[in-house]
Amino acid sequence: MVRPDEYVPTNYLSVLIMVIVGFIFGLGGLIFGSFVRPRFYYKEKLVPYECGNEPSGLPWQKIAIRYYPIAILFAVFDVELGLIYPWTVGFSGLTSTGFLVMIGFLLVLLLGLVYDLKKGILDWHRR
Amino acid sequence: MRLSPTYLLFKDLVTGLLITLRTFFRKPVTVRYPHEKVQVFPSFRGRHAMVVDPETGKPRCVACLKCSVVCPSRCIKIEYEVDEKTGERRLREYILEALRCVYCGYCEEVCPVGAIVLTEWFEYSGRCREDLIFNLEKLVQNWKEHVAKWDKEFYENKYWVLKGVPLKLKPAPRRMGLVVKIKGVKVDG
Amino acid sequence: MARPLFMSIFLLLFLALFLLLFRQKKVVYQFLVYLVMMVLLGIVYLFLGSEFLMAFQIIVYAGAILVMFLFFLYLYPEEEFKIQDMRNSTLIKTLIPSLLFVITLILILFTFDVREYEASASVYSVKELAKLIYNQYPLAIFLLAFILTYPMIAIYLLMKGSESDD
Amino acid sequence: MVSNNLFLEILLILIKIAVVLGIVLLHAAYTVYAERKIIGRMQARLGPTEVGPYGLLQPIADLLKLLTKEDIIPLEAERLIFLVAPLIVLTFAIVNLSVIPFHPSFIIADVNIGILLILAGASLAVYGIILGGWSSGSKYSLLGGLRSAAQVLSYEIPLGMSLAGVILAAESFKLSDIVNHQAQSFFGMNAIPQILGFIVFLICAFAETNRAPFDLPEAESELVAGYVTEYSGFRMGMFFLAEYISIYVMSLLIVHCYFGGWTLPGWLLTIFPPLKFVPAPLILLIKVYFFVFLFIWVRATYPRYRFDQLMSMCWKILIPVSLLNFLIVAFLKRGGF
Repeated sequence: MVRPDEYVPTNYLSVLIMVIVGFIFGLGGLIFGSFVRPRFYYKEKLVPYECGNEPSGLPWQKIAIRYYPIAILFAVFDVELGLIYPWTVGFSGLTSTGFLVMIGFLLVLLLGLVYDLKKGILDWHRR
Repeated sequence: MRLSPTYLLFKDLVTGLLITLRTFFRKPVTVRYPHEKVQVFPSFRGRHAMVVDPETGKPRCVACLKCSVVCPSRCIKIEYEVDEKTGERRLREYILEALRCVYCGYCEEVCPVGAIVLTEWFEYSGRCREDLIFNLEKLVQNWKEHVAKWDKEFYENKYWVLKGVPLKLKPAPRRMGLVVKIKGVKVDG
Repeated sequence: MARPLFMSIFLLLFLALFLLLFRQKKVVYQFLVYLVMMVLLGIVYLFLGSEFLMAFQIIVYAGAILVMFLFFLYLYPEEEFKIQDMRNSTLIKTLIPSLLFVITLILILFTFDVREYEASASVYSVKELAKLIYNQYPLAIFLLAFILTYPMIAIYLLMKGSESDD
Repeated sequence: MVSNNLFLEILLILIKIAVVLGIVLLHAAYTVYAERKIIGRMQARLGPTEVGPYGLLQPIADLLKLLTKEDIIPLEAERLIFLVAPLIVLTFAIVNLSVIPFHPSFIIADVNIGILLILAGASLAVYGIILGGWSSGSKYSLLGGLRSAAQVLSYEIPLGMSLAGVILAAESFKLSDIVNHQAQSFFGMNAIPQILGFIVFLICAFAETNRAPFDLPEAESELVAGYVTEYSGFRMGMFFLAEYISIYVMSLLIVHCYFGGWTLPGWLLTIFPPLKFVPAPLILLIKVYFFVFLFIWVRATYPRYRFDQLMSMCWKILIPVSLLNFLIVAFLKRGGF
């Protein structure tokens, strides 16, 4: 094993190259297109689309708060997923305590989800 | 939540998938228009034409204005002049906006002399609006093109009656009157 | 040989991103810089030898918690998310937190005692990590479960509050 | 760490990437053609016929059209973010390909946390959608981006949850390990013992790629084109290219995680021995083609979901079911099965 102060993750080099290649692929298409595509701009073309009407007001307007709980719930369950994954990989080395604690963890989270569903957080229609 | 077996086994979803799969192996109904042509039904109503009298070579229209009155989209405009002595109307111009026409066929039905007709010709288009506003000249031209397509002396269609055609060549009357019997009296409905 | 080079690059990048972060006028751009920093932090974890921590960092911090921030952009119209212009404030004020962060990072990266490596070798494999966490600290996991239910209850209170406003 | 060696290594990686990208992009381009053709036939139409024989040159014509179209940036848009958003989506769609094995010995990046990298890429690609919708300066884009973000985020959880069952069975994040584990297991594929997880994963795959019946972000009838409303030319093309690449990524994931990748189950080989001589890439290709066909088939069949139905299906049905699947797998494995 390599000493940690000399460790360089070389097998991730290909992922990095893939990111760069993907970025260059998109950018290259845009740059290549910029040589051939036409440019006839006028005001009507640059106005945001609103089914033919003149746009009314700013597009950035207050939206329903119902979307925000989804973001919070997603964060909660993502942390949960992050904790499940090492558990699944190290499954065969777990003692019964290690096994049961995750079952308990999942049940507590399920309890939280059931609470939210009972309270109608995710119901789109107001009760 | 329903817990019936049909719901749990996604029966309705699978049925839908099978229907589309069955259609996948069917012959497509598409007609690739410029390459193949559609069979036009005999009652099809297409481009307008003004019937020309074969003997005199003049349009048959007598400027009675029935068509322009009956037209639901009001696309017919007729200009005429009245002969002072005889009181006879003479057609000066007949303008028909095909862009506004709804192809209802009232004009040809109401015409007492069978002058304005809707032909079976559907392949017509124009580069600008003026191309599809027919005046008398264009309407007569349409009729001539239409007649040229047929090798018969006269074109006849069982859905409209051309004046001057021998009676025996005409098809049977279009609408049979509904016979209603009321206490032995025959009434045509 | 290659590693101090990479680490120096990361440090410089963090410093530059911190300066960039405080000199943005709009919240969106601040947010974008912050996103880049989060991903970069994941790559630093990778260089420290923990692949799983990188994935966790990107999935949870860059992927989930920052999305929560981003939803705020949707919740507020433009007039409200334009923040105070910080470019006129003194540079030193903005430098203090960034320098604090970078110094902490230097302490972590360059004062690593190689003799401790044998003791901490287990953390480098996810399997060993799982054994360590779940067998020896079950109470902490259970506590975390209860902590994670707090936001779920908080959502209800939030929704209730917003509905009574209308 | 010899520099000469590193250079050769980079060259090798670049060749591998070129091969994979070439194959996948060609497939993605012709999936557009196949989709139009198949959906056409399923609606008793013909689909594209005019460009080239049987319309086979249609994707090339589409690409040329997209490249030569005018690139319009709305006046009210946040310029920089508007420009970057499609690049983010396309880049992370392409990066996902790097950890998927195409052959027992052909993989671009053989890393220990393969599946996690795909999930990380998916969670970063969401930013392209959200920021693209937000920065366009159009109300349709804003709503489309918001809906899309909520949808993709929600369905990432049951997706990850059902994947946890697969990872638990193989105890590894590597896709090649998962495939090998399935080949040695009793059923030969994960889809039979983890049928619940498979169904959940399939539904989530449709939702993650924004395909019908979950194409809410692009709902033409209510939101014009969702977050791509203001995009034009090659930028719009990038969003669609990313969508078609992610169809392939999802199909490959389904095949690797639930249908044994390039292997055939042992019981099938005992019933019908000549199948042993089928080459591994062909097996993979046929399985992947089936799932790509399924993506198109479903699009031709089902109507679109309503947004509240979509959300409640995710949180009320899919997440509990995927949890149940995970617990079943965990208890079975603990019990020694």
